[in-house]
Amino acid sequence: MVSTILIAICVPLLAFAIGLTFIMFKLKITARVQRRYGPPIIQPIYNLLKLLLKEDNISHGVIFSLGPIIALAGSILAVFFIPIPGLNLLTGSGDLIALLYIMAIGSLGMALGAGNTANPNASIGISRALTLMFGYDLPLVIIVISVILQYHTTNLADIVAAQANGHWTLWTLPLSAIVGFVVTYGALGEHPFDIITAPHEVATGPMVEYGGKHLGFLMINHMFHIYIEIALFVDLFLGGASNLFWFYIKMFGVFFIMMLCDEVFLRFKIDDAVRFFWKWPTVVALISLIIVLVK
Amino acid sequence: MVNLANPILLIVIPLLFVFLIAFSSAFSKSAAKYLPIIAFGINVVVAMLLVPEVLKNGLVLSTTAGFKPPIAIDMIVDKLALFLVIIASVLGFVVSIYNVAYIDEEPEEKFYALFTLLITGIIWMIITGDLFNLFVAFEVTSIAAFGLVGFHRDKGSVEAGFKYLVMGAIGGSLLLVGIIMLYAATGTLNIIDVAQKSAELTFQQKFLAYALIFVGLGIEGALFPLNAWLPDAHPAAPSSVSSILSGIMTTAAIYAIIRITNIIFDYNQIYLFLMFFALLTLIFGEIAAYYQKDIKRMLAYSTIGQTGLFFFAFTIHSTNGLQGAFLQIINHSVSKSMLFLVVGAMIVQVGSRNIEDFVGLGRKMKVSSFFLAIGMFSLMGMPPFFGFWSKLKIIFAALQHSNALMIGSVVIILLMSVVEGAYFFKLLQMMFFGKAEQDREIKEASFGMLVPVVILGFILLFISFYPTPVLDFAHQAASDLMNKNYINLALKLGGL
Amino acid sequence: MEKMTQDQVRTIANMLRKRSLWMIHYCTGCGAMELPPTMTSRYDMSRLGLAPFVTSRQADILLITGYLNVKTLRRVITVYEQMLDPKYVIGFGSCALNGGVYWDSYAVIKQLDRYIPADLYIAGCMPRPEAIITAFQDLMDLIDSGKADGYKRYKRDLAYYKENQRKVLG
Amino acid sequence: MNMSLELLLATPFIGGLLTYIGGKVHRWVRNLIAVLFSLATVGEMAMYYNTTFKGVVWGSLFGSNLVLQTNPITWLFLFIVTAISLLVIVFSIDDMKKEEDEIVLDSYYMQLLFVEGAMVGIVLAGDLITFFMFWEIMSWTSYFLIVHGGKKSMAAGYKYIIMSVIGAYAMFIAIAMLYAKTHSLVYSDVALALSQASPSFIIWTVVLLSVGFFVKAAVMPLHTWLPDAHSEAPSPVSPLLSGVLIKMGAYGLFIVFYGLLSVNLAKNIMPSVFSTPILLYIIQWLAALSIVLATFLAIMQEDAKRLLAYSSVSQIGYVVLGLATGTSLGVAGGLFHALNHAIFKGLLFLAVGAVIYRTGTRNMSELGGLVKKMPFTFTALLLGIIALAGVPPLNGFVSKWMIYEALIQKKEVFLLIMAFVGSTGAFLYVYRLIHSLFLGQLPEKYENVKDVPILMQIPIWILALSTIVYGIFPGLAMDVIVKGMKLFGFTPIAYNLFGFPEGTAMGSLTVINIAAVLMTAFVAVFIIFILFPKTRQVSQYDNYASGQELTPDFKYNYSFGFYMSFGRVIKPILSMSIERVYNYWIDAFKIFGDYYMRRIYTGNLETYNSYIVIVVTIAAAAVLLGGKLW
Repeated sequence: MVSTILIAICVPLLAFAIGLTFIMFKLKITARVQRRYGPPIIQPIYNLLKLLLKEDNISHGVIFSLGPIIALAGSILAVFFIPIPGLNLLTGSGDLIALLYIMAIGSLGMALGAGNTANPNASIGISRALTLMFGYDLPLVIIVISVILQYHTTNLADIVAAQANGHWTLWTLPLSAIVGFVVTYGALGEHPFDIITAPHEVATGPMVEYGGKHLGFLMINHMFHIYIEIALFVDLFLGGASNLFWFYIKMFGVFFIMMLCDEVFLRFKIDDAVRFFWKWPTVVALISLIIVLVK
Repeated sequence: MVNLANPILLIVIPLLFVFLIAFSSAFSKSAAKYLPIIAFGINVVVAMLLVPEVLKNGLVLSTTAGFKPPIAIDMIVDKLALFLVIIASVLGFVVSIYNVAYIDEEPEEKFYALFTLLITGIIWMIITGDLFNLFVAFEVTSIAAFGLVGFHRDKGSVEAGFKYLVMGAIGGSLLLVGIIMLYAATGTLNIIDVAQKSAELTFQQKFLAYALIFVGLGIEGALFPLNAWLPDAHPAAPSSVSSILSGIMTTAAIYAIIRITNIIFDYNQIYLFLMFFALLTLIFGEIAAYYQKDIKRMLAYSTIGQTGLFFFAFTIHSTNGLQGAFLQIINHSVSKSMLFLVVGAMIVQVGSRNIEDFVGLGRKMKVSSFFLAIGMFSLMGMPPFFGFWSKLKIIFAALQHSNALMIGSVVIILLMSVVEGAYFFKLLQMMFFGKAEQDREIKEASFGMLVPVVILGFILLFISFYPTPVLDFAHQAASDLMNKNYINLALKLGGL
Repeated sequence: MEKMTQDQVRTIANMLRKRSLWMIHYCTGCGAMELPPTMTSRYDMSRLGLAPFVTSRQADILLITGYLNVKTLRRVITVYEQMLDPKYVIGFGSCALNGGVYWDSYAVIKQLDRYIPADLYIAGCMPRPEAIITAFQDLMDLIDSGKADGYKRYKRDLAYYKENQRKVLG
Repeated sequence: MNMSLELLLATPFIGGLLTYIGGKVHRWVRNLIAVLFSLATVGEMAMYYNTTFKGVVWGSLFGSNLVLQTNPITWLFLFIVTAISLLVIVFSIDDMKKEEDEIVLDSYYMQLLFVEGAMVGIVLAGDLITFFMFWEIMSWTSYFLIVHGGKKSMAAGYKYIIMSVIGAYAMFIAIAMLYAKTHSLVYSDVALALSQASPSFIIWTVVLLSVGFFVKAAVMPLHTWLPDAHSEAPSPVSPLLSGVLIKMGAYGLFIVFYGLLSVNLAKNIMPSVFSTPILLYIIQWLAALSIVLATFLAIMQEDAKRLLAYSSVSQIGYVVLGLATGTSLGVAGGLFHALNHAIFKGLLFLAVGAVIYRTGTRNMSELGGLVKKMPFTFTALLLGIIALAGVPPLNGFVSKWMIYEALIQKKEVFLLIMAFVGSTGAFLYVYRLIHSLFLGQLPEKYENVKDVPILMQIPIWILALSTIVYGIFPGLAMDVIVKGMKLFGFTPIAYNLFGFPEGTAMGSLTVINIAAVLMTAFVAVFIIFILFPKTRQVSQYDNYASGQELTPDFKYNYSFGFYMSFGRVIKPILSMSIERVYNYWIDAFKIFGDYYMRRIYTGNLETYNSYIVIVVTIAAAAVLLGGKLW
């Protein structure tokens, strides 16, 4: 019992830590690609703590404050459903399908909070976020279904177990994996999919009125978000991992490639983003799905 | 002791009253108003007295003046005829009450005399057992109707009356020629006799006579395309007369067709031929009704549609089909008469027959509108009203023959029911939920006009919620007709 | 004890704040041209933990890059008031300091800190990126030592600032 | 006990009449009677929890017995009908006060109870005549309810009744065909007859019956009446229509496919696709199309109730999709979703009704920021949209999860994709709803808006709590559903109070764990949050606008055309409209009919007389030719 509680406390912290390191690397990678020196490696920690320690915080209402809290709570909940090597706490209570919807709680919280700011930039940001989500959701469900059909289970832990000994989905369903990568990338909202926050257009969108500790919590949530998306990709396509180290290495590999991509793209218009997702990723995912069905 | 349960009384008493009314102004100004009520009151009683007799024997036959059939003028009342006689008498009684409050135009006693004569003719047409009598009754009815349609003596009524007169006269002549041809072939006019004798004739020999009789009666019975007088005549007549014309007169003509077809020309091909007419009547009646702006015209076209419907049910040519037809006849007679009465009362208040002017009437004339709605629901065949049972029966009966023709017909019927729903609901929602642009001084209909409506409404509600006796009775009548018990029993009782 | 803890917290907080300065640059004049070189590879101000941000709620530094006229002052004040404590203002270039070349214009605000408390000015027309970087470093030192207290002054002398603002804005 | 089934059926009807009479005495007498009788119906319904009665004959017509019956499945639908009706009546008391004409209100409550009674009749029916009879009664009584809403609602109601009648008549043909075959329309007799009938006969009857149900359940392409009718109806009526009335279509489908026609029989007579009989498979596709297309349409709406109406089309798609799977899990999911949809859609319509009650508009771009003024309604609506979007731990999630799992088990992947996409699309429109109503800028004119009166709050909150209860304890509903489905020959699925263990589906689900962890995480985060420096409230006009000072007369809100850019993406889909096709045919019919009617009934006596001549000629020709033809 005690160990369960300890694990329950540790898992979110672990996810947070992984997300945090990713953000750290992100700033550095971005800087190096742009031939800059870049901020100190622990700059995100400074940023976060500074925000949390702001002396003044404003709120536009209860929902405004609850938004980041719900978002973070939802993200923490999602973390429990993703198998981490050695720690499968709640994978028996909800499967992959449940996870897809649990992941939405975080977005919902953020959307509610942003909506309550009474700022059109925030509303436009949320509108774009949801539209983008609708966009990448179509290829996402197709590849998720192809993976489920491949392993005849919706239990994530079982899916990970089935990929043991190097039988990664990446090798068996390469097309799905490619689409999965694109979708995960879209879900992270990096270039060219950073339409949601697009500072030059909608002034960071949903975050427009957030500052101080609220923004800090949203940053934490973002770290969790990165962790969730990439961990899910690793579990689905790269066979999870047998220990935390390899898990981290795999995640980092995925993240590193994504950050490299981030630097070379411009920004989509929102409808072009949706059109993009509904075109090539969907077609490729469908081909992959048909391959699984026939096989 | 005079046996009151004598069919002849059904005609004789009202005829007496016709003369009485015609001369009533000699002794009392207002007597003409009330005499028809008494006449049809007596008729209802007589008809009711006939019920046990008919149920017992299946048929009541009476001859006149001591002659023996086939020469005698005989009256035959079987279950089906009784059925219609009751409807006609009750409608006559109720509409007479309505007339008291409704008719305020001179010359009153002529109106009442013609009105009484109209219903007498209808009853005569129903109970006669003799082809020539049928013609006479037909003419009596027509003449009374011509006069009544033109009663308002404005341009529209006179034109409508004239059209009706011409077409009715052609119909009467065709009927007469048909009857003469039958007489020439068989040498007798008594229906029973003709039925027996004509059994030996070939189809071709009979068919032309039948075609002429059919066309003659069909003109009165509102079959397409012979019904063109109807949409003019029914709206032009005073509403109480429209109520009778729509409610029972077309039905009586259809009854005559049914009777003659059943006992003389009972060929399967004929039914196909008739079904064609029935469906055409239904389609054109309902579709035309959809376009009407004049409420009485709409109801008149709806009558054509309903006629097509129950005529179709008859052409299914099965006990179930006939049962459905009879149920639909009751439904149509009661509902449509009631609708015309209500609409008449409303026209008095609104002062216009245009549907647009009926906006918001549901809030002003609550009782009338309520019964109007019930009548319309029943005509549309919405449960739990009586029309639902009859429509259910007709469709069930039609689909007993699961051939493509029947299924196609059923589809047509139901499509036309949708059209019917379309125009009735259009009117209903305008009345109940529309809001008039300016506030009008509209009061509830007068008590004298409401009473008949309420009586008919309650009859409709009663048979809606307790349909079993009517269903049974219709079933018996239908099976009698189907098994030709009419002939057999008449032969037995009449000692022919 | 409690005071000591608070002091310690403040010290730590100041240490963190100076390492993470997010700025909103109010691009009213030509000074904005000097910021892109400062941000990009050549000078890379993110080395110091500085980053450009978009909205007033997120930013710590308000950078007035150039002359302010009456019309824009109103906006600057709104932005400044919307920023969350602690917040710092840097007057950028001569115009913010004393009106610069517009010293005799009827429409230009001559002295920024009559209206909002400036923590630091960067002199020059235009200041070079090196000067800007130096200014940020100076600001960091001020923050570390707790002397960058413009926001406190604004609260304390609100009447004074408001009076001056009213005079100009009407 | 047998008698009381008829009593249950009669209670709402008697209540309706008494309500009308009571209205003549005083309006509170009327309200009291309406509430009491609907309460009594709920009470009587509760007595039948998990009981089965087969066949209480209450009459007979044309040689077929009229039967009332009940079993757990009907109980489920009875529960939906009676409970939602009760809540709607309670909600109406305050909401309909604005109607000044008391007689309109009298008839309103009467019709409300009549609709309830008709739906109870449909559910209790043990034979097709009873079923059809109450079906028609339901159609026209609900028509009157819809038309209560004003001028626009008349057109909507007209469309509704015409389409309902068409659908009902399609059913009617099928019922008549069955009657011709069996002469008894009791379900068991019909089932027996169908098991011996020819495949083409079965397919025809089933298709025709389904058309009737599809119209009422608003499955595309027969849905066109719903968005108009549900949005134009008075606020308290919409939940009844959307939550309950369209479920009758789903119930009908269930009865036809699993009561009259068993899945095995269906499989024997028609080819199977993905081990589903082809007919069911087509229905599944229609349902899936409903889900996706209606979702797209809902996203683009500007009218709050219209949005919810399109959402109903989409959600009923899930119900039908689940019911048509033919597997225990899928059908159970479909039935459960019927219950859940009744709860959350009822909740949403009532909450939106509450907003309309206070603000008088349902145009979303005119509203906003009401969360400060109507916090309770907001919270309830929030629960409703979470449930609708299918987010755990509320009830919509569980049933959708079951449907998804059932589809995965059958490998019907394309349907599954559409179901998923529709669910994601639901996020878009539900957020649109809550954002435009409650979030964003509060217009100045709603400064003085208060939360709705307590009598309107109670129904909303009962439903809101139900979303939680049925979400966390799906076993409560499963008790009924599984037991009922056993009667229809389904293998019972394994479940427990909190979800589904391993083996039922391809994964497992324990909702209470999700809920518990979510709550714990929420509390933990909340505590951490309040440890940091305090926040202060600022006004909505103290807002980032690039330095611009905001004033109350300035509309600083993004609300109109919320998903305009998404609209550009789906423009090719939106430009298609089945309604245009219908309208084309209706117009064609009108023009054609008018043209020919004017040429037939010309009003010219000569023409008329020539008709007589023509008929006589035809008849004579028939005589001459007759010998050869016949």
